Formats: sequence, structure tokens, C-alpha cells
Amino acid sequence: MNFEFTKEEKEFQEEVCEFIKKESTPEMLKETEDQGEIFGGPEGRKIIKKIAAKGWLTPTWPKEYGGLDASEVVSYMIREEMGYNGLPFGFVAAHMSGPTIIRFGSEEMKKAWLPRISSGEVEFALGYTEPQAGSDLSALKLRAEDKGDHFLLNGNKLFNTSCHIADYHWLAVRTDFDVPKPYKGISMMIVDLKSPGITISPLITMAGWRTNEVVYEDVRVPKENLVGEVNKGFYYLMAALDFERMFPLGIFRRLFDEIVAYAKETIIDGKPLSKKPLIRQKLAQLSIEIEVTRLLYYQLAHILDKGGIPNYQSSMEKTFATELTQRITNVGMDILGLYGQLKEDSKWAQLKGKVERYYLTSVVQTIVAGTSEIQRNIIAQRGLGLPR
Amino acid sequence: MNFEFTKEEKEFQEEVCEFIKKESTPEMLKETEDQGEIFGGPEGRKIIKKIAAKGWLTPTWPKEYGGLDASEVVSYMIREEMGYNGLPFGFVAAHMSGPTIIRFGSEEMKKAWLPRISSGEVEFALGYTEPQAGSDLSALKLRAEDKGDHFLLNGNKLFNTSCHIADYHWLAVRTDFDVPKPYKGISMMIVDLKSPGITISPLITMAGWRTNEVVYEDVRVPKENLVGEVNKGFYYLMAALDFERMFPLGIFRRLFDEIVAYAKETIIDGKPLSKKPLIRQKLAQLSIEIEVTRLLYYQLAHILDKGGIPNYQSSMEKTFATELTQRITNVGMDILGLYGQLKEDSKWAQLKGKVERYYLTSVVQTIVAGTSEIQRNIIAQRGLGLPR
Amino acid sequence: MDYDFNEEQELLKNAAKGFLSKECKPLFVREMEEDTKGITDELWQKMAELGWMGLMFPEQCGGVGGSYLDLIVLLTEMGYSCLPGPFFSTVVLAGTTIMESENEEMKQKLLPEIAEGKMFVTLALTETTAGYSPDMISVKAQKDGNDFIINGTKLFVPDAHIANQIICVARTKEGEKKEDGITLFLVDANSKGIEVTSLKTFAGDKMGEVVFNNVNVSNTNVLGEIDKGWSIIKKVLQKASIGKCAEMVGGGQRALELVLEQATEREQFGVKVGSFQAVQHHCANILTYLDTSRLMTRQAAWRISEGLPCEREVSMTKAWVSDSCRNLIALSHQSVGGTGFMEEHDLQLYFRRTKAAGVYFGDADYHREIVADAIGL
Amino acid sequence: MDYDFNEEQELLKNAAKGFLSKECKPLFVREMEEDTKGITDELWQKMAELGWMGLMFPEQCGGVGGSYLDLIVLLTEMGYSCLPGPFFSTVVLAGTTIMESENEEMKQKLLPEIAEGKMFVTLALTETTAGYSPDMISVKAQKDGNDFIINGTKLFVPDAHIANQIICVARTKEGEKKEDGITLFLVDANSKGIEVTSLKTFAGDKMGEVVFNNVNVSNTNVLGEIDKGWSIIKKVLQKASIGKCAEMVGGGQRALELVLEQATEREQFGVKVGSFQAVQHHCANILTYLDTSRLMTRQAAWRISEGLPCEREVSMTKAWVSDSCRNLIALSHQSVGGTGFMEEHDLQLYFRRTKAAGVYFGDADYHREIVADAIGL
Repeated sequence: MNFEFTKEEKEFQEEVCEFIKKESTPEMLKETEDQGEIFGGPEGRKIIKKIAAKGWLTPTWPKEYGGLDASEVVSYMIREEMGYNGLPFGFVAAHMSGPTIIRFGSEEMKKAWLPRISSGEVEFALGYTEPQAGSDLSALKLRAEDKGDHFLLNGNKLFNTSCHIADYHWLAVRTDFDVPKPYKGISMMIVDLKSPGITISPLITMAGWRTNEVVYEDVRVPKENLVGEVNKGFYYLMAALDFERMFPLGIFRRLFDEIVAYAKETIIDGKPLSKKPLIRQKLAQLSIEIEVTRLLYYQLAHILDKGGIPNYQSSMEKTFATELTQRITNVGMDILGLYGQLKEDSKWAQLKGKVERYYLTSVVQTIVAGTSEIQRNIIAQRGLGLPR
Repeated sequence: MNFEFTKEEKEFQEEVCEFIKKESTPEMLKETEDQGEIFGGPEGRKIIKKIAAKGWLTPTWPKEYGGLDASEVVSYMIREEMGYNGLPFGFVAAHMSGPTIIRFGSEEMKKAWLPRISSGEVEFALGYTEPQAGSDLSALKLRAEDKGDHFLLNGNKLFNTSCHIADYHWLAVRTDFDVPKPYKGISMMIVDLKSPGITISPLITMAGWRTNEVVYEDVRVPKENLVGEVNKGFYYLMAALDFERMFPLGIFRRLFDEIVAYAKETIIDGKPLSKKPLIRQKLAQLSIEIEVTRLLYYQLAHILDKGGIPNYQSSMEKTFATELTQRITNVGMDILGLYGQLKEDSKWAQLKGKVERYYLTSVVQTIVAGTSEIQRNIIAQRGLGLPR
Repeated sequence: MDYDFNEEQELLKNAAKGFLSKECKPLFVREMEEDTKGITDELWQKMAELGWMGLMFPEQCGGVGGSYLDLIVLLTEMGYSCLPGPFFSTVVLAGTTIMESENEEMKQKLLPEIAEGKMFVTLALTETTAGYSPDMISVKAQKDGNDFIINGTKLFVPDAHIANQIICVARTKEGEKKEDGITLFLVDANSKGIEVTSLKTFAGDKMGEVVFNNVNVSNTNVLGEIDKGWSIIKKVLQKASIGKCAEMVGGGQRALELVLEQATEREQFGVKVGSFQAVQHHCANILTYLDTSRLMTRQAAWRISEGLPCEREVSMTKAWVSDSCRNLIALSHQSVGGTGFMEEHDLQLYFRRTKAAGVYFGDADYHREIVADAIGL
Repeated sequence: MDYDFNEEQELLKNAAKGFLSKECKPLFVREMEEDTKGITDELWQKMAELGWMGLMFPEQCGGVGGSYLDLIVLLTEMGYSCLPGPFFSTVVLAGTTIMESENEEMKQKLLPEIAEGKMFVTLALTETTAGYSPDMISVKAQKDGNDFIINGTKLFVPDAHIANQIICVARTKEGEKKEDGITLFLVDANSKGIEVTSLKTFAGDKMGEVVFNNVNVSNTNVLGEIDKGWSIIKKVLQKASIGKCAEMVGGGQRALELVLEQATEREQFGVKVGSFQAVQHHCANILTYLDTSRLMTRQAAWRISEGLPCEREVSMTKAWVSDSCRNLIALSHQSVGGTGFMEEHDLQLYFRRTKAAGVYFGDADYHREIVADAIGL
């Protein structure tokens, strides 16, 4: 039993942090925040290419594809530190598409895509959700008709977040329209987002970020862009979730540390807020829950490093961590009181308006990538064998 | 709009409290507590007969049946005060069977039973739950076969709480065995608990109270004991719930007041517990929730007095109040700390061990008379029209 | 017991609902958030013509002679429609302060102007300590002959940017008891030495920093008695707290409707979203928060309106409603799913406003502490 | 990182589970709650023969030379089976105190006796103030030549009724710092002036009031250094806190199994109870409480076992597990329904024990306050 990093891992962690801090620019930090921590903007691409050059974007990949053959613990640690230090930390290509290609893609596809992904050269946008297919992805309708040498795509995607700054769409489409079980007619393909016939329209979230509606009208996709076999897409998609569902708390852990600093520095009634019993209890409780999340998070890496596949544990970590983000921002707003409402560019704003901003963004964390309700179903059904 | 009792109601409330306090004996109070606040023991019967003689057991009933033609507000207030002052406050005959007989019973049945009920002479035991029929009462199986001049009963009831001290069983039985919708084959009847063939076996709860398993073997029940029409029992049963589902918080409100007194009197570290910020917050929050319950509770009476029928509001009051009982006892245990575990007859026990005892009993409040889960289904489906 | 509004109140409610559904659509709400003024003259005048500004002012002051409870009816509907603009600051905060000051001259001078929609007034109460207790009043008003000289900074002053008059809560005496020595001054917003800086808030309402730099005020501009202003502010805070509760209840009602629209229309896994037990239980909890918030708000408003003792009930209500409505909105977002996170979905309006309303005039922790006192702890 | 027990620990766990499932059935647990002694000689001797009492004692003191982590493996299974009796007081409390005292003579004298199951020892720590901070130690030991005279009342002393020896935590000096001036005395339970009164507890464990009335103790019976006993007690409290967490985790595991039995067997409305989403979500929350409690407990136990700094982790864990396991049991009761409220259903055993374990050695509020200090608030 061992709950700490090894000496080497600790040293590596320091190296990562130092490198990030050295290479971070205010422009990159602002871009990341403005875009809702997604990757693909020009500033983010600059620093990520440097990080990728060190193998840190895809540390667990084989060296031949640009990885380090490193452990999952190391990989998880890097992502946590990237989030904590204000970098984008979720990469569709490196963390979802890449592993799927490694596992299910043809040799040609591996050669074509993996080096470009691991070097940080290309980014994908997730192409799952549709207006009528949210929690229930099997209901997706975007049609891909087999036209011999290509597929012809028609339909709509909704809330496909990175499409306006990513290069390719990691797209789930319907290739069989008459199967009795709808999930059996789904395929995965890689689509150039600059393809003729694709219209990307912005949707603005309450947090001020952009997400997108994407309309496909007679878009031609070459056959070689099909991932794995036709009609097996739902299986790939679900398998990827098993491997990749996780939520690094990093950015919110950073916010918590800033709230703690604020409570210690802010004097009301002649003593720091941090000496008020109610505030102490609230912050102590959050620090406990952050520790709980750390254990749940690295448990996933531990399971993978042992050669296993996280079962319900990913759902548990995702749910616990994302619900915690809302408790952190709630307590932050409580502690800031009337100051909590002031926006970044307002006189008297505290912590650069960060608490207010994160308070807004935390709302969606328990909804995207599988709602808390779906996750609890999974925990009960997969983790405890209760009936579907 | 008016959220207070009228002057007359306040005077009446005082009269009720004074009478209860004057007539209460230590034996009665102990018996009530030992039995889990159910009615039927010898001491309880003594005082209830006196209360019934004033019309307070069935205040809303017509005078001809032993009532006062009083408002529901008055009736609700009496029950709340009875609970607060340590009396039994739930009466199957007066509050569930009686109103059903008034609404659905024949003239003969009314004449035969209502005066005996309103005078506190007889008490019924609820006969709904069976081993396989808890939340789903429509699954009940106890067979009542039509034998011409009588019914012949065979089967089992479970958790039928008052059977060992009540006089009659207010029994839901199956009279039609082949209906496609099982709830359509249920009838209600009144059965003398001393009938040959009835075996009542004790089941002890974790709170130390007794409830019962009741076995019917070839028990003969006269036809005139059928309530209303045959096979309409489920309808009567559900209608009664609409009218009578409520939870007077009284006994737990009393416990809260005693915990508050304890917190004010107990000096730790040189100051009363009631001056500790965390304890102040917890007790203040409970006092708020008790106030919320008061409003929900009298809302039911208000709706009835306006001539309406509470829809989802009874489920809401029941759920809120019973979940609050658990919060009250939890906070009480927190405040008592190590003392909380000491039982009544132990040296150093505080508040006569009441907190520990109520902590145990509060567990079942969110389960009996419809679990919180069932209540929330009702609130969503009836209150908001969501699909069944 | 009678939990219901009377017939006139029901009429007022329906009229307000009808009017606001036409004049204060969600798009307008969003526009006003971006607008520097935060209200249109047109809407303000229409509201004045409906008698809303003067609803609870006496008839002899140009008002309708309604009760505080009538005002609550209105505020609930304003919360339902997210009405922007200075109604709360001018009518609820300033109007109440002027009424409670029992200064007939001031009432005659100011209330008709407010009632006719010709004047914006606000209350400058909180400071950088951002709290509502009397010990947090440090802005000083120094006597200077028949005048007073005010110095200091007021923060989070609602609608300060458009106020014609500002009621400044200032300290005129240092006493042992912190509630002694506080005086209310009516200050012309154009007075020399006043500087207003607008603050951008996440709820989109308009707040200002108001700096008083040697601002000269005549002693005829004192509202209430010198040094005894806090007793007025206490009453204002009670009415304002319950006013915010009414807004939250109105907003909660709308949030529930938005959830039900989604739950009864959207399908997932072949059935309506609203048929999932998890969604049903979220909805049941939403309804419980809403109903209990409404009942508590009505009771407190009724007690205030009747002049009954109400300190305990007001703080119970503000604590309960602030917490409950925040929970209600969180459950609403969870039930609606991704769509509800979009700017164009109205739920976000209620998310932001409910959070702000929960903090104004004391959050739940603050009011629970008052309740603890009130129940003798 | 390695979250798993090693092979020997897995073996120990399975052996303990097997043994307790035979020797400590629920019926036996109930009998022992009523039994005055609370344990049978037979079971105690069998446990001694398995080496459990001496598991973490050094081999030269008749022990097995295991680690604290090994003990946690055992305590988890004891929690799973609700093991009654004085194992916790004799081994975890007293055994640890003796080990930490680093008094070789005492260790040689007492540990082998404990390991062989021949001696019950307990720790008399808390008093009528019922708290775990050093300022709550008021029982006095007055120097009298080479002896000390102890006077005062200890409360909530576990298994005092059968203890052969009592370690009394007494004040020998009044200092500025409350943790100075505390000394630990090994007192023969049969000493003149000791009076033990059994207390009836709702968890069914045996607690006592121990009154010291001019009890004479030789200075050779001091454990650790005079006036410096609190540093030992601090370590004992850490090990005891996490020991209780292990018991709660074991109990939580059993509670979950009881829920699943019901959920997969019982039908209502024509389907298994466990197919209702509300029940599934209760179960998901139960599993989350259980897994996180287990992880936190393992981490804290590992840190203690390795001699790493652990104050923060211990208090985090005790706070988290106390709250979580109480919630876990409440959800379990709600999921099982009426049957679970019956005395004959085992869930009630866990309900009572979990609540008691949550309070022993500091409840969640108490430990959160320590965490607040530890994170620099």
C-alpha cells in the first residue's frame, strides 16, 4: 500500500509545474479561461506543442506514436497539474480519439493520425450530442450514407463544443437506419471541419463560453476516415468512456486555494474571515472532499496501471468531483458575500471575479459527459449489479 | 390572509392543553412512549375516553355521531397538542376508519360504529401491509371467500402495529382473485380481533416497540362487517389517504424544545452550548424547518375547511415533517455528544434518554404510511402531472 | 387561518402577470442587463400609470393606499418576469424609508414624485464591510452649523447611477450601542462631492459605489430623528428581505415551469424525460422548496403588513427562501440538462438573480444567527 | 501508488472473515449486548490463539510483530461482524498507550498478558465534559512521596466493568499550556478507592463511570514521562480514530450487502425493488460513501503505519467517515423499508454502532475544526 507519489514521480511533478509556469503567458491563461478550458485557440496551441514535444500530452502512449510508455498515474498527474495551473486539460484527440484509434483503428489510421495527435498538431472536436440525443446517445440521427468511395453526411449536431477552434470532428453518425436496436447502427468517423457543407453556428452558454450547433449538408467524407468497422461506433464510444471518463479537479482546486487565501487575508470585525467558526467548517469540509476526490481520481489510474478497466469507479469519480465543483463555488460565493456578484472588470471585484465566473461554469459540470443521474444509474447497475 | 389562530381558537387551544396536563398521569405518559405513541393501552384508554367525552377525539364529525361540527383547523390543532403533550395522537378508528364509514358506509354501519368510535370506546388496528405488499398495497393477498352469510378469511398480515392492543382490525382483503388489475379485487372489512382463527405474534422493532404479524386461518367474518361495496376497498383506502395523510410534528417539536433547553443549560468550556456558533446554526435551522412544517400542516386543514381535498400537499407535509424528525434527532445526538448514547435508566443519562430513543424511532417515520420515495412520486405525478 | 390572497390581490396578481408578460419579455430583460440605464422611460411610465410605484403610499401622498401585502403580490410577479430597473430601490427601499420616517413634509414632497414615476431614489446603506448590522455604518456626517458634512464610501448602492436622490445612512455620533448615533439624510445625487461609480454585477442589476467627499446636507434633509435612524432601517430591512423573498418565489415558479416544459416534451430512451423517477424526485423537491418558500413568504409578509411582531418570522423566511430557492434552481438546471446552460434559455436569468437575492439583506447564515437570538439561544 | 492490501493482509482479512462468520453471528452479538460481561471467555481465548490481541505487539513482547495497517484489516472485519467485547479498549486503546509509552518494563509486563488474552486493560480518558482536548483533563494526581493520589471522575470508560488494569489520564501539574502536566498511570482496577458504575448505552457496548477516591498509585506505574503524557494520548487518539473508521467501513460493507439482498429479492409493483431508479440512486450513494470512506481510512492508516505526518489526514478521515457512514446507514434503512426497522433485521445493529463510532474520539465537527487548523485557517 502506498498513497503518495514515488520520489521520481514527485520530481517529475515539479518538473511539469515549473515548465508550465515558465511557458505560461497571460494571453494563454486568459484564452483558456475565456474558452471554458477547451483546447484549440492559438495561444493554447503554442504551449501545448511544447508540452507535447516532451511527450506529456500522451505520456502513456507507446514511444513509436509519440508517447513515453509512462504509467497512468503520471498521465493523471500531468492533467491535474495542467488544470491547476490554468492550462487546457481536456483534449479530445489525445485523450478520447487517440486511445480509440490505438485500440480499434487500422494500421493506416494509426500512422496517419497518432503522430499528429501526440505532437499537439491537430485537435478534434467531440461530435456526439444531437438535439434529440443527449443522455441517450443511441438516438442519434445524423445520416451517413455509403456512396461507394465516400460517405455522404446530412444532419445536425448540438452542443459540439470545440468545433469552431478544432481541426477535425470526432463524429458519431448513423450508418444503419433500420436496425431494431438503434445503437447497432452507429459508426465513428473523422471529418475535416473545413469540409464543404458544414455550417458551424455559435451557441453561447450562460458562462459566456461558446459551444456550437453544427449542420451537415451533403458533406463528403472519404472512406478511409471511418474508424474501425462500420456500425460498431457505439461500442467504441462506450469503451472509450470506460477508459477515459474522469474529471481532474485541478482548476477548482486552484479556486479553492484562492478562496482560502482570501478568507485568511480579509479582515471583517477585526478578525480574519478564516477565524469564523462557520467559515472554518465550510472550508475544512471542502478540503476533505478535495482529498476524497484525489483518492478517487488516482484510483482510476491505479486500476489502469494494474491492467484493469475502471468499472463504476469512473462514474463515481466524475460525479463526486463535478458535484464538488458546485459546493466549492457555492461556499466561495457565500464567503465573498455581496462582493461575490462583482464581475472581473468591475471596481472592487475580488479574486478577479473568478468565483462568480466559476460559479456559473460549475452548473454544467454535472450535466456534460453524462449527467449525475446517468452516472448513478451506472454505479448501481454496473457497480452493484442492479437490474437495468 | 391570516396565519394565526383566531382568538377563540387560541382559547380553545389553551383549554385543550390545560385539560391534557391536568388529566395526564405518569403511567399514561410512560405507556404511550413505550408503545410507540400508538393508542390502545389501558392508561391511554382512560384519558382518551375523557377527551372523547368532550368531542375532541372527532371534533369535525357531525354532532349526531359524537363530534362538534368543528373546523379541521381545530382538529389538527388538537392532534398537534396531544402529540406535544405526550398523548397518543394517531387513532385508526377515529381518523381513518370513522371518516371512511361516514363517507362510504351504510346507515346501519354508521349507527353501529360511529358512536363507539367517537366516544373512545373502541380502537381499530390498521390491516393493510402484507409480506409482499408494502409500498405496493395492490399486491395484497389475504383471501376473503364469500360463503353466503359470511366471509372466510385466510392469509397473513405483517407490521400491523396495534393489533395486540386494539379491538378490531380495519382490514383490507382480497375478494376477487382473478381480476387483471389486482387493485380492483380488494375489499375493506371490520374484524373482531378476538375472532377464532386469528393469531397475533409480536415483532419487536429496533426502537423496542411492538408490531405484529397476524395470521388468519379460517376466520369467519359476518357480511355486515363489509365496508361499503365489495371490491371497492382499494378506492376507499386511497380516498382515506387523501383526507387523512398528515403527520403532526408535536412529539418531535417537544423534543426540539427540550434539546434547546439542554443547550442553554449545559455549560462547557465556561459557556452554554447554546452560545456556540455551530450549535446556534443547527438549532436555528431546525426551528425554521419546524415553522415550515407548521405551515404545511395547517395548510392541509385550511384546504379541507375550504371544501377542497389536499392533493399532493399531504404527501409534501408527510415527507417534510418525517424527514425533519430525523434531522431533529440527529442534531440532538450531535449536541449531546458522548452523552447521547446513554439509555434512560443509565446514570448520567440526559433528558431521560429521550434523544437516543427518538433517534431510533425517527428511522421508521419516512417509511411507514408511504415511504418518502412513494410520496415524491405522488408529488410529481399528482402535483405536477408528470407521467405515472 | 386563511392562506389565500383576497380577491383584489388576485386581480392585482393577474393584471401584473398579464402586463409583464407583454412588457417585460425575457429578451427585454437581457437588453436591460446590457443597457447603461437598465430601464426604459416607457415601461417606467406605464408602471407608474398602473399605480405600481404608489401602491403602498397613502392616498394623500399620491398613492393607492395599498398594503405591504399588496406590494408582495406585485414583487412576486416582478420576480416571475425578472423585471429590471429601479423599482425595488426606489419604491421598496427608499419609499419604505420615507414612509417609516414619518416626516410628513418629506412624504408630501417625495412620495407623489415617486408615485408618478418622476423620481428615482435609492438607499445608500452598506459599505466596504458589506454587512447589514449597525456597527458596519462608518460613513460620517459631521454637524456644521445647521448643516451636516458627509464623508465616506458607500458600496453596493442599488441603481445609484440613475438616482435623483440618495438616502445616506450615516453615523452622527459614536455611542456604546452601535445602533445609536445613526442618522438618515436625503442627499441630492447632484450635490457637490458625490461621485458614483457603476459596478458590473453577475445578476445584471445595477449597483454603484457612492463616494461622499465633504458633501453638504441641510438638517432639514434628515429623515426621522437625528441619531435614531437605525430603528427605521431595521423596518426597511425587514420589508426589503421579504420583498426579495417574494421575487425569489416568483422566479422559482417560473423555473419550475421551465423544467416542466422540458420534462413533458423532451424524450430520451424512448420515454418522456419527466417519467424518470430521478427527474420526478427532482421535480417533487423543486415543488417542495417552492411551496414552502411561498408559504413562509406569505406569512412573514402578512405579519409585517398587519404590524405584528415579525423579527423571528422575517429572518426564518429570508434564511429558508434564500437556501431553498438556490437549491430549487440547481435542481432545475440538473433536470433541464444541457439546454438550460445556454444563454438563450431563461433558466440562467433566474440562476443569477436568485443567487443575488439570497445575499441581499443578509444571507441564510446571517439570518439564522438572528433566529438563534430570537428563539433565546 | 498502490491502493491494495498486500498478500498477507488479504489472507488475514479472509481468515478473520471466516472466523467471525462462524464465531460471531448476529445472534451472538445480540446476546452479548444483554450479557453483563459482554464477551465469552471462549471467544476471547480463540482470538488470542489466533494472535489477534498481539497482532501489532513486538515479538519480544509475545506479539506477532505486525503493523498498525494489519490491525486495521482486522478491525474492518470486526466492524463487519459487530464483534462485541473489549478488543478495542484492551488492544487498540490500552495496547497502543503501552506501546507508545516506550516503557520497556511495562511492555514486558503487560503486553504478553494482553496477547495471551489473560488481561483486560482500558483507558480512562474522558470526563464529564465529554471531550478529547487536553484542557478537559481535570482528574488530579497529587504527588505524595513516591506515590500519587488520584481523585476525580472518569466517564465513558470503555469496558471498565471487566478491566483488570485501568490507564488513568490525570493532571499532575497546572500549566499555561493545557497539554503540559498530564501523566498516565497504570492503576490496578481492584485498588482501594476505585468505584466502577456501568452505563447502559444504545450501541450495546459497555461503558463505565470510574470514580477515583484517594487512589494510591506508585510512581513506578507511570507510563511515559511525568507531565508529558499528552503526546502519547495524541497518538493513541489518532490510532483509535482510524480504528473506529475501519469498524464503520466494515459495518458499511455489511449494510450495503443487506440492502442488496432486499433490492434483488423483494418485488413491488411487479418488479424487483432494485430496479427503481430511486433505490438505484440510494444504492449508488451508499457505494460512494462506502468506497470513499474505505479509501480515506486506508490512506490514513497507511500514513500512521508508516510513521508519516498524519494529523490532517486522520482528522479528515474521521470527519468524512463519521458523516458518510451515518448517511450510508440512513440510506440503507430507507432502501430496505419496514423490514429494516425490525429488531431481528441486522441493519439496526449497524445503525447503533455506526452512530456511536462517529462520536467516539471526536465527531465530524470536532475533527473539521482540527482540519481547519491543519490547512492554515
